[in-house]
Amino acid sequence: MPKDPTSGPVDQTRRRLLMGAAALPLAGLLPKSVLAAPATAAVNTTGLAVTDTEVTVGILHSVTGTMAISETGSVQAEKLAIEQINAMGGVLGRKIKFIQEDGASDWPTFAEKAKKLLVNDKCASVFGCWTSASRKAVLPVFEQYNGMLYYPTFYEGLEQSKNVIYTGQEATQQIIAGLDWVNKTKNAKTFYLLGSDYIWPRTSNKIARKHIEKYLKGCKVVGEEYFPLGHTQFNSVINKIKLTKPDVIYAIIVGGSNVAFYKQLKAAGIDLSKQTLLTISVTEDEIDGIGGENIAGAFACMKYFQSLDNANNKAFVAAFKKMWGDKTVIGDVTQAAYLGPWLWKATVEKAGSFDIDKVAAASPDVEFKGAPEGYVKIHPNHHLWSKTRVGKAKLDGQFELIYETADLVEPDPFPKGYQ
Amino acid sequence: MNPETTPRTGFLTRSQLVGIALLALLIVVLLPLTLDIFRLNLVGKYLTYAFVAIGLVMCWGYGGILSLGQGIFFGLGGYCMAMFLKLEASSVENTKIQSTPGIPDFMDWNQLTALPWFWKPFASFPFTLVAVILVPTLFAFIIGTAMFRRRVGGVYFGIITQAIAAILTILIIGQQGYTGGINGITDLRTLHGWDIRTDHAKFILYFVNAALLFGVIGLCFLVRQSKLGRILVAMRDKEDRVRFSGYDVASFKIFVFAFAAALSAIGGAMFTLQVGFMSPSFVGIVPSVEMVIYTAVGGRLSILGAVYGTLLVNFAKTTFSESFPELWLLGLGGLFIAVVLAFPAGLAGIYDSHIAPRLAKWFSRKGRTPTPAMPVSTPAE
Amino acid sequence: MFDSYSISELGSIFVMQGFAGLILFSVYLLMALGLAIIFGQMGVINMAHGEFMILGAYVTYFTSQAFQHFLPALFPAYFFVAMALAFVASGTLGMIVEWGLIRHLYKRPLDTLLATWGLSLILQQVYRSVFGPREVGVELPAWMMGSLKLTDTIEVQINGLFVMTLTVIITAVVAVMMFRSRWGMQVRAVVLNRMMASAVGINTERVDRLTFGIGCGIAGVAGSAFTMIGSTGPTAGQLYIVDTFLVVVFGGAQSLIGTILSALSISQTQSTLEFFLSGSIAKVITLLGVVGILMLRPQGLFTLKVRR
Amino acid sequence: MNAQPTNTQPSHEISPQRPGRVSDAMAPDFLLTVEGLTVSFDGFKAVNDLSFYVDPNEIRVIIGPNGAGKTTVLDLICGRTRATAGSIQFKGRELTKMSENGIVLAGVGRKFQTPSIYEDLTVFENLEISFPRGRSVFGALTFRRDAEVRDRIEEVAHMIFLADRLQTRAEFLSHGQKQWLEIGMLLIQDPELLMLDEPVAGMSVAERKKTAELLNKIIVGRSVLVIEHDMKFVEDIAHRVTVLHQGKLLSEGSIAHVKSDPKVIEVYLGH
Repeated sequence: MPKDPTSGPVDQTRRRLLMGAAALPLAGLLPKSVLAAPATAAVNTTGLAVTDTEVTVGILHSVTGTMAISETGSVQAEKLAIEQINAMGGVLGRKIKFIQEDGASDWPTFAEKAKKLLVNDKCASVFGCWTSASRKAVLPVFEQYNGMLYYPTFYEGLEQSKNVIYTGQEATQQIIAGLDWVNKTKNAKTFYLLGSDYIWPRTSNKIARKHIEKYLKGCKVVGEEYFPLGHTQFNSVINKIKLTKPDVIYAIIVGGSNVAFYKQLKAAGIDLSKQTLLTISVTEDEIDGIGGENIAGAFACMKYFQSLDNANNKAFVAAFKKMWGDKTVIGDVTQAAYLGPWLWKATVEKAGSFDIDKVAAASPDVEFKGAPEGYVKIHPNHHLWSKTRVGKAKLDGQFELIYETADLVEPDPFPKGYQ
Repeated sequence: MNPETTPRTGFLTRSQLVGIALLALLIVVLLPLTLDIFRLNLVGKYLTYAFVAIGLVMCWGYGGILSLGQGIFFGLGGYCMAMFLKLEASSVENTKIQSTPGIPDFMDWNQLTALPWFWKPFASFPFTLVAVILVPTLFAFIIGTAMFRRRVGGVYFGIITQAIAAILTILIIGQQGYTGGINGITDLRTLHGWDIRTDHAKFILYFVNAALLFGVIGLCFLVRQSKLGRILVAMRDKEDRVRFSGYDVASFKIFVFAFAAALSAIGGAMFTLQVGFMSPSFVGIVPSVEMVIYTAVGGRLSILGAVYGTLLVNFAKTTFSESFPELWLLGLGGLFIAVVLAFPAGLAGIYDSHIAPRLAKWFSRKGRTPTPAMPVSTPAE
Repeated sequence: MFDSYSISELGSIFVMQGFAGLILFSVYLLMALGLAIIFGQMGVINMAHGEFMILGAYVTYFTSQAFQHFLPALFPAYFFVAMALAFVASGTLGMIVEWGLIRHLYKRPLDTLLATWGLSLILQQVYRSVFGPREVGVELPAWMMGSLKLTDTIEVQINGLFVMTLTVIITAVVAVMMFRSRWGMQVRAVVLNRMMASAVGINTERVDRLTFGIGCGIAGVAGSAFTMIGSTGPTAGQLYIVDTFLVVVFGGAQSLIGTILSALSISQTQSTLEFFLSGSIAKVITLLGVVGILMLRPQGLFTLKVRR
Repeated sequence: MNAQPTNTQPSHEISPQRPGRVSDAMAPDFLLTVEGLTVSFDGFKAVNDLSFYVDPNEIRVIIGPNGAGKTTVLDLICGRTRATAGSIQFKGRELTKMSENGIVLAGVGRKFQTPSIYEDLTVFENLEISFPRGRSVFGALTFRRDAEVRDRIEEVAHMIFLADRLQTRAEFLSHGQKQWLEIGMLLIQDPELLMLDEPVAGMSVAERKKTAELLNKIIVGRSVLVIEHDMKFVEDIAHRVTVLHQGKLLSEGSIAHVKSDPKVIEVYLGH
């Protein structure tokens, strides 16, 4: 949406400031709390931590343990969004105050902290979780204590809750368009599916396999394999790949295994400029560890790349680097995490209330034009409409946008025909 | 000062009774009165680890067998309970959006169309209760038989139990159609129609848990005070001497290992009930070793100390990670080192050497230690 | 799976598969050598071994960064400097740890396990705070990348060859040190009879410290070599520790030859199984096999029968 | 033999018959028959084709230079080490195939070279563990310390000069007292064959005297196999002596016979 002058957060800020200036003469006449904010009793009927000047939200990610590597970016993005929203005057005239809890890469800890944020701290919303396991652990807590979770990671789908807004892609949004693209433009017929051994890669590969076998003409899967999390020896499977010579290597390998996989792939002489490799698990964050030279030429299917060329994104990247340092990189999930506070703000303002039930009910069709990925809208199933994009990894660790779907892709967490 | 120096005639000495009463006062009266239900539920969760820690006191402190895989049994017990609860939560009505209604959601996602055979008996609650204890105990019995009959001990045993924990984790994660994979078995709701998620239920479960805990403590005192308890200590000291006194050493080791496994399993099942899910992250190496530290902090020879140790470490973990999340690992690591270097007898040792003598002066004759005052010598091997 | 391939294609795949097994062998052996000294000779159960490796990996990373910034001309050779630095860094840390921690625990081997586990947690958090939680990748000099084409269909990875060469050299050095040097003699003397060794004038404390330091230093070099194939993150070390212990124990803790043979058999088994089965299942079967054999031969696969 | 009147009957079960010198060594019923016994550790034969026979109620002393395989022979009999070849028969039962605890239950008791007692337990508890009842897991759980147990323990404690130390933790005993305690633990087991590995090593002269006295009391009604270096002590107690050298039988017979055997003299002086 480069043409929309109101799209970027920076633009929005400017507009708000202008509006604020216009409202200034009035300000002197009214008590401070009533300035821009409706009465607390009106916007908070369920005893959330909302005062006349402040609203408390939670941030719940792992800052220790194995997942800290991945979740750091999300924490940073959420803090940035909150700071920007506060700079613009907050939500319904109230500054956002956040309480950060550490899930410690441990799922019961997530559940425990989620409960603390909801029960003790009465958070009006929580931004957090990264792995499916942590989300599954907190989901009953959010449903029981009626909280609101904004979950940033692309994930396997098969879930939908009144109490969760999924700001990342569910599996079909990430997989189908990418496979169609590689089938069409690379004339790919044979696919080798790889994954780390847990639910997201397995479910995603299941959908990929169904799509390849059912909907792509003459295509087949020539291999499918899983490795324990943290596995670092891929030479055997690389030999198998050499043996089967697939048109496409479809890789959903996560975490530290990624580094080993791409380094060994390169060392084994598989040249990614000749061998098509499509991944849905490598973002700019992961490339930081893998090293651009090891993965250059691979294709990733995401909804966001740091290199996206639009005004929203430029402002976002600049603000992010200003806050967290020049060397930080922004991946797909980081961007999705950034959407969370903004979508929540828009929803609260649409509902005119912080009440969870009202926010949940108002969520469908809430839009965020300032999204770095462009424009997003919440679907009635609480997932986001967003585009699918394919990027090609470059030596400098960034992706070059190769393809994007013309329209927003509808989220379909329970895809018929893929079960 | 030393209970071991007088031949025991009764079941418990007075000081032990006092110790148990004090702990009961803390767990059954003090904590429920002062904590809100959220915190109380947390304490309940910690106390499920105490089962494991007590098992380790028996197995490691007395038996000299350091198992680094107690998570296996905690997990197995928890999974057995979770399977029952999951089946109840997956009624046809609750799961009607699935392609195959009536089976757990994760099975449906993994294209299973029927309940696997080994899930079927878990529809029965009595069966589940038996399985909670029996499955882990049997597993421990098999491992124990294979290892102790072959005289695998000490460090080797620890490393092999770790490897088994690793194997089991990979299997559970990999066989997600049958186990729920890395997410575990989640979204457990009711027990025989009784909603276990409500505050009221958590309150009741807390007391059930506490009652079981004291039952287990009593049982452990009984075992420790029996001749079997002394044979364990003897075995730890001089295994060969016990063997050449006509005892089948392996069977005693198998017994105490399986006993500790059974205790861990009870903890696991109570964990599932109180927390509402079970996942492979409790089966692995890291939680298993962490549970050893609970025991070490409490004092590896003190049954009651294990409970205090568990509570202390977990309270510290929660508080630390709420206020200084980044420092928590440093604190935990430091605790490991401090306990080993400075306080090998743990809290119980501190109590024995610093508090008990003063109490003894105070109460003149009554001040016997509630915890066994056997000096901590290193486990054999 | 093999239909539609010519004999020569299959032949070359098997050659490459054998090569993959050899790389895995090098990795296992590198990991295990340091531990074989520390655990096998000293009886210390060093659960922080992985963290010493990761220290070596970080040192390598920073050396590569430094060369890129200050000595770009010498970049192709940085790896050798990095390995030396990794050895020194991990070795020094090892000696400090021996002095501050391990030496108090020689009579309590199981307690070294707990203490070093605590140490590993501390080191992980220190790495996270100092180096950041994200994984870092080391850029390899150009000559280490790519593969050698032996025939039309057989290619071998250069960095794989490099790791294998490195492994052979380090193993040879360790063997010479253990069996030919004065230090090695002293170590063996101390292992056999600490009191006697000290009575004949061996400074056992110094020998202990040096031995532990050298073991950790070798771990550092292993970590350095690992940057070529794996990742470097604060918690990466923990992934290796069980495998490493299994290799050492499986071989029979006291024997260098045993460690080598055990690394060889485990790696070849795993790599062969990986070729025919999925990676997860291959790992499970390999581990089960090792555990099973250890139950049958608790003293390790390759130790001699000794009088107890 | 320096037989003293056995005023303290060790056990109600033991036959009152006094041990006499068993001159007819070829009596048909040996208590222990060792034949062709061989064990090799990676080619090194620690015991090589060894045969000897022990009669009921005999005190046999095994002597030999260091490394002769003496302790290994005891290890083989009690099952601690497995034989490579040969047979060991005890009362007609083949021991080489039995488990260690099975061998104990069959009636073989073994004292180790260094005192092997449970330092964390009291003297009373040390003795109690050796009491031949409740040896299974279940038995140990349900074992009750009744009058029979207490009486027997006190009786043995008296015999081993530790009657007033029953409640002392074993680690606080002197070296000699620990040796006695271990002998006491064997006594309470009431074995038919008692094997002692250097029972007086490291003892003071006074303790040594007391030990000889103790041994002479306890040999009543059982066979004893002793390893000892102290020739004075050997002369005091031995019925017959077996000399081992490099795992093989060098000489056997009465103490006088052995002392005059040129092979024995050569081995001892040649060292």
